[in-house]
Amino acid sequence: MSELKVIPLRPRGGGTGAAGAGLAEAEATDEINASEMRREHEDRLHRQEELIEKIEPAKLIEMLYQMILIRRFEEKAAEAYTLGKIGGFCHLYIGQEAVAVGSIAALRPDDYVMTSYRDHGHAIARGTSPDEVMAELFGRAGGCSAGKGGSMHLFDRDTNFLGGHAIVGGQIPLATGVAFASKYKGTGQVSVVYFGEAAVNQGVFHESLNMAQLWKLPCVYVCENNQYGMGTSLARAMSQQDVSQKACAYGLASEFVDGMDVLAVYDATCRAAERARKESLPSLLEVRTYRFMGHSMSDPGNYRTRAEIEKHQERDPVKVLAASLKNKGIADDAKIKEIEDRVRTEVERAVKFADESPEPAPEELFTHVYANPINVTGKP
Amino acid sequence: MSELKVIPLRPRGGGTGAAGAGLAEAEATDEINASEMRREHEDRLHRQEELIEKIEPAKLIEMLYQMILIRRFEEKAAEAYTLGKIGGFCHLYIGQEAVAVGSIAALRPDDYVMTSYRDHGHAIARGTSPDEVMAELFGRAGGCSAGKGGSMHLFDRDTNFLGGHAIVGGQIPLATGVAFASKYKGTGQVSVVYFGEAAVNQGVFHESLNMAQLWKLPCVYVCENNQYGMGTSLARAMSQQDVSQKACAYGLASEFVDGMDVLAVYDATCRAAERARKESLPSLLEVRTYRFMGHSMSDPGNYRTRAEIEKHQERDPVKVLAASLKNKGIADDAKIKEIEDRVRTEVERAVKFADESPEPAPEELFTHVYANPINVTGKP
Amino acid sequence: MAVITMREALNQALAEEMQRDENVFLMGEEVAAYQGAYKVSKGLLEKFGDKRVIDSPITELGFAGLGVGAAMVGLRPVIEFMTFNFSILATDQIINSAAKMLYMSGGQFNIPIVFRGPNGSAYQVSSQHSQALESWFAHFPGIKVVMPSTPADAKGLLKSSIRDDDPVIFLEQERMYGMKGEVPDGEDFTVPLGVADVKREGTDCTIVARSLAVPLALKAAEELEKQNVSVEVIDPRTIRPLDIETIINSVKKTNRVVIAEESHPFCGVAAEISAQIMERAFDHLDAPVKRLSGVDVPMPYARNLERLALPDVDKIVAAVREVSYM
Amino acid sequence: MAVITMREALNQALAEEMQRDENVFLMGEEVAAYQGAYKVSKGLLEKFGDKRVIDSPITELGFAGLGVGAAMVGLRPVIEFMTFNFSILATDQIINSAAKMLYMSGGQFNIPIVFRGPNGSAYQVSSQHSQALESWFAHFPGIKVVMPSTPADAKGLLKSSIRDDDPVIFLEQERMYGMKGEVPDGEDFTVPLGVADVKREGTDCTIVARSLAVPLALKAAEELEKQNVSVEVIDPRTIRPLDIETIINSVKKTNRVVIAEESHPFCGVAAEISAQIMERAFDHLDAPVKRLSGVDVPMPYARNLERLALPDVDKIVAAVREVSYM
Ligand SMILES: Cc1ncc(C[n+]2csc(CCOP(=O)(O)OP(=O)(O)O)c2C)c(N)n1
Ligand SMILES: Cc1ncc(C[n+]2csc(CCOP(=O)(O)OP(=O)(O)O)c2C)c(N)n1
Ligand SMILES: [Mg+2]
Ligand SMILES: [Mg+2]
Repeated sequence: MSELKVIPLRPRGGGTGAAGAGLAEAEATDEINASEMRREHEDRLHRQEELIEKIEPAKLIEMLYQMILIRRFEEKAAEAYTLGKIGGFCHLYIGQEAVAVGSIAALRPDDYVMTSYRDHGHAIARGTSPDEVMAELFGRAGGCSAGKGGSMHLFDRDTNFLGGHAIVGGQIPLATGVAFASKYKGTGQVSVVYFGEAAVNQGVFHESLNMAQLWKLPCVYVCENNQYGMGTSLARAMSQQDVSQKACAYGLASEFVDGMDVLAVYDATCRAAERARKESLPSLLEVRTYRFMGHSMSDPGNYRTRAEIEKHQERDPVKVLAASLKNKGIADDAKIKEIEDRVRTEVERAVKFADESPEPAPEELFTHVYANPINVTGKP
Repeated sequence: MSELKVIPLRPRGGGTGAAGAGLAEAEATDEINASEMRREHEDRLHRQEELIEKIEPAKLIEMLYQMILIRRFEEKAAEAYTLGKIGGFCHLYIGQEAVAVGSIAALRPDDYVMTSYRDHGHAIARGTSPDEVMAELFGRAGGCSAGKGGSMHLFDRDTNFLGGHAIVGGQIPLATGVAFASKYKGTGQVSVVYFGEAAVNQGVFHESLNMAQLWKLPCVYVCENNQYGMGTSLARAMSQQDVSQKACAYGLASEFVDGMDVLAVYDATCRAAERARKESLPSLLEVRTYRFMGHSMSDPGNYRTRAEIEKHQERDPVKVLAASLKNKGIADDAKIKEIEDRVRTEVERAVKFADESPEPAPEELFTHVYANPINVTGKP
Repeated sequence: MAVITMREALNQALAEEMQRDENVFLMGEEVAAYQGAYKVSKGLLEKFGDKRVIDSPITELGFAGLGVGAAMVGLRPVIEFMTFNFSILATDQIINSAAKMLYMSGGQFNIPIVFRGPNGSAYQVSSQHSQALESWFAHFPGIKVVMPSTPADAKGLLKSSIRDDDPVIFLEQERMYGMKGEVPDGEDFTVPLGVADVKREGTDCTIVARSLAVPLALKAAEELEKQNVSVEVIDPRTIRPLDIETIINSVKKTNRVVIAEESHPFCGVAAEISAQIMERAFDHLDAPVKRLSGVDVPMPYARNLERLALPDVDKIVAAVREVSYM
Repeated sequence: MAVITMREALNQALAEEMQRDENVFLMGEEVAAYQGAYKVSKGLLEKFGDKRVIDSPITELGFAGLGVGAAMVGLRPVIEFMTFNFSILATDQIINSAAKMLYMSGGQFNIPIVFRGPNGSAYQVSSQHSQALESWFAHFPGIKVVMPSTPADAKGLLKSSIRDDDPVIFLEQERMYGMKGEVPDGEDFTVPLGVADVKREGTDCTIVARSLAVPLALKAAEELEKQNVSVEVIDPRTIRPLDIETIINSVKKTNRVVIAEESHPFCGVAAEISAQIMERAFDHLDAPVKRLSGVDVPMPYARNLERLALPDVDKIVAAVREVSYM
């Protein structure tokens, strides 16, 4: 069955929120309550263990490996950034790994994936080699975008990874168009697009969801609700803070998902992808997550307390899955160490690859402006 | 009490609509059902008669007069258009008069009104002289925008009528800003903005409603749902067609209003304006109406049947109010004839005024580009 | 050769290219059931069905982005803006997605898309509906900008634009939809992008004109012939990339140039052409290049003011006389 | 006179004008609690409270329109775009509402608003984040466009912009926020809009430069002095309206011009200035005006390519030598 259900992480409605009193018909929401959230997260641990039983052990190990790979890769990128090897903006994904890994694990290789500037994790989860991702961050010819895109614009045609987009919300209509094309061609390919909760405030979110439902497009909209857009908390930017409920304005199916539980993400994405593939219908997944680092490498992060971050780190998605797998006897300490060792080698190799990859040749400045360059002498 | 209530004109939910089956949590809506609508409209007639008792007779007569004035003015404008006296686009308001008249009757003189290109009715209801409106349509110096704006850009600073905007949806954030200014200055002025149901699909609608609720701005958003955006019916452009329900995405109060009943519009706007003024809170009113003419003077209107139009004309808002006033003994045939006579004189005077008003002087081409023109010789 | 209107020529181009390649689809406001606000898409819904001719909600940014996304994975969208004034809402997806995708992906994702619709003034539609935006789009590398001035060019250039693998901004003119002209028969007829056309040969002065200004320039040339001034009229047809060579060759012959355009002057296409002529043919100029642009004010509604705001034959004649020191 | 950074100068201008006129407020993403993405609004929330310093959702079109609406009824909004790249989403409200409101209302509603933020490239932020958009906005009548190149100009021009009764696009440059310079004391210090500044006097060649290109031009002038070329550097400071008179006077003296700019060349501000120089000082030119613009490609990420894409001192020196036939 591909029917989606909303499993609220916390009780819906009834709170006070921005909507004010005396407003019977509008949805009212409550603030994110820390202790409540934690208790519920604990309940969720049991749910994760239940899900484990439904999934192949090899797949579970693969997800753990991918999350660790992304984590260590990002830690290394942070180091390289401070050494000046990476320039521009660098938005780390640490803390959110379960979202990319869990959702992409639910896809077919020919499905399409698109995301924002916070894209390292998605590229790696989708199968782009860490070597090429690191080389791109270093601005080298061997990078997955030939050194022209950088951290915010990773692309990989081989894995149907459609980028890395730096205008907040910009990828949402693009992915809607990719879904349109899948339906047009009848290929059964699903388009999955990731965006932050702050991107929901952009008008194009609204425009895209309307078109997707109106035309029944196979698109899965994954809102990675990490609760901050730069330094602005959800509550300071959104009048009604229940992102999954916004689907009601479009008659679109939606689900609220625990983004610290990679298997919950996997499970929900399976449902949404099946719904897209079989019924050609879009869905909105609000995946509640948290970024452990600053918005980008240049963000001192004064808008959050240490305590708040630590509270969320208790449910670090890597730790949560590792613990569940141990509890269930699927991975022991030795296995986890083996993964860590493999990852260390791979990340070191990526840095080496990036370091050794040459800068793009100067002529590359002028290539890839047009696919059909027209030879007029009138180039300005 | 300023609490808003939704009084559905037709039952909500339960239908099939675009959302499809098996979608428990999303709002599903039904198509506009003609016979059902008509029956409900008849029920509404009784409601209008109830409302009559609460409103001063002079005010009721004034509303009837205004609706007739707008109707006859527009008929004359149509005639002038076919004679080539009016150029460009000319979007008539015939059929929708109850919306502007009823809602503006609920406002204070210092409140602000803003609308789209379909603006003749709002300008007149707000008190701009028909002479100046007609002169503007004729592109004359005596027009309310000095002949520079034309049909789509009527403005009148004296009546706080803030235009006439021709980009679909463009006036929505502007009016939100006007409400922001009222709140900032603490003046208690309400900002009322009108837009069509097709404008709801523009991203800026979503952006504006979020800001209005987030910052508690005294803005009344009046969606004039005439069921078509040019040749496209609501159902062909909007996945979830219940406009008032879209407020749920923002936690905003909303109400569905019968736009053929000028008193229902008045009543709902009183509530929304009071809520804005007293509580500094925004509202969304979905006012169901119908335009009897084409989208603009150049629209042959092949997308609707004669029968459909006639069905709606049975509830012509002018006829409906005239009948109620007669039933209630507030206006007799003589009184109505007196109004018609007065209106005829006024409309003829407006045409004469416009005809006699000179074209703008050629120098006017260069005025009003800047409020503080800077004298550089470098003008291109 | 059949004599047809610009509107019919554009319609034929769309129909033929949709027939030729099933990845081509048309989307925009009122393009399907209503047959197009200006009837350019007349009959296409009937011919190709609602899978390929799609009425969109009024959601310019959204459907422009949808088109770019579809183009990333192999479709060839033709996106109609009811008028280009509304494209202003969609510029983010045009400039940030369509124009940059190939470059920022290091050559992996090209965007074969056409954005088309009427640009510039119509008849008394006032300031928000009368904008000529070619310089806006042409400012950005990664995009091609095309502006036909005859039915034949309209057909041939639109076909080439649809077949092109890059994003093309194809700017029509509402006042010209009813203009008639001969159009070569056959589906093989195309006009290449990036090639200017000498619309009239002459020896004394060059007028560079595009879109609406071309018929005005041709009328002015006739008028000037009576005054013994032989005018060459060049229509670049493609604004980006600009075939400056053809213009320069003409300047080398005539030594005098007027550039006529409907758009605002400041940072407009005439400014660019003027600067390039100076850079490449300075020593051939007998007079400074003169620009004749739309007046530098928002477009007024009143008929008399609107007329004053736009270029016309008399103004072009006067400009040519001015650069000829007559 | 205190020596302060461009960032501090802008901050002072905001603080002083907010103090002076309580109708002035600041809105934008991260301007309040975060103190500005680039810290231009540091301390303002504390000083003026959250009524007047407002963090907005990521909703560029919406809050730009909100600002214009507030300006219609008497407030004087300062709207910050975190960078001007994001203003592309808001262009409809800038071009269609702010720029045209006074005109289309027949003089009834002027729009005293400032849109400000960093424009142009930063450090390796790639193509979607490196755009210089001055020609876009300057194309439209009804708008004023300002680009300071020193802390003093930044302060004085921002104060004038806030006091101005028309919409002003105020373009800063991220790479210049840390640049230091002397700024006159006192709240009365302003710099008028529409007046170009001769940043350095010289006799052999004029460099017209704005924003980021000004310090490069000044360095190039120093370099060229060693080569016995006396360079005059003119900074228009206001792009629209453009003080072409000051530029023409310089050209009449030097007879040679280079225009340096960070933006793309095609239909850029240099094209406009070049065309105007031709129109007004053709007979004074000893060489064609040369433009030195950012390269006509989307901005690449890689450090080496980014460097090649931007103007630099060496390129400006070479350009001056070229127009001097050296
Ligand atoms: C249109 C636009 N406005 C502003 C920015 C600057 N910016 C980059 S990321 C960001 C915050 C986005 O937050 P969210 O959508 O929640 O995603 P997250 O960064 O949390 O993953 C902002 C304001 C931008 N890149 N694009
Ligand atoms: C942004 C934009 N897109 C398209 C148009 C062309 N257009 C003008 S009115 C209209 C239909 C609007 O319908 P609706 O909002 O329902 O208002 P109504 O005309 O019914 O009053 C369209 C498509 C426009 N003016 N602006
Ligand atoms: Mg976020
Ligand atoms: Mg409508």
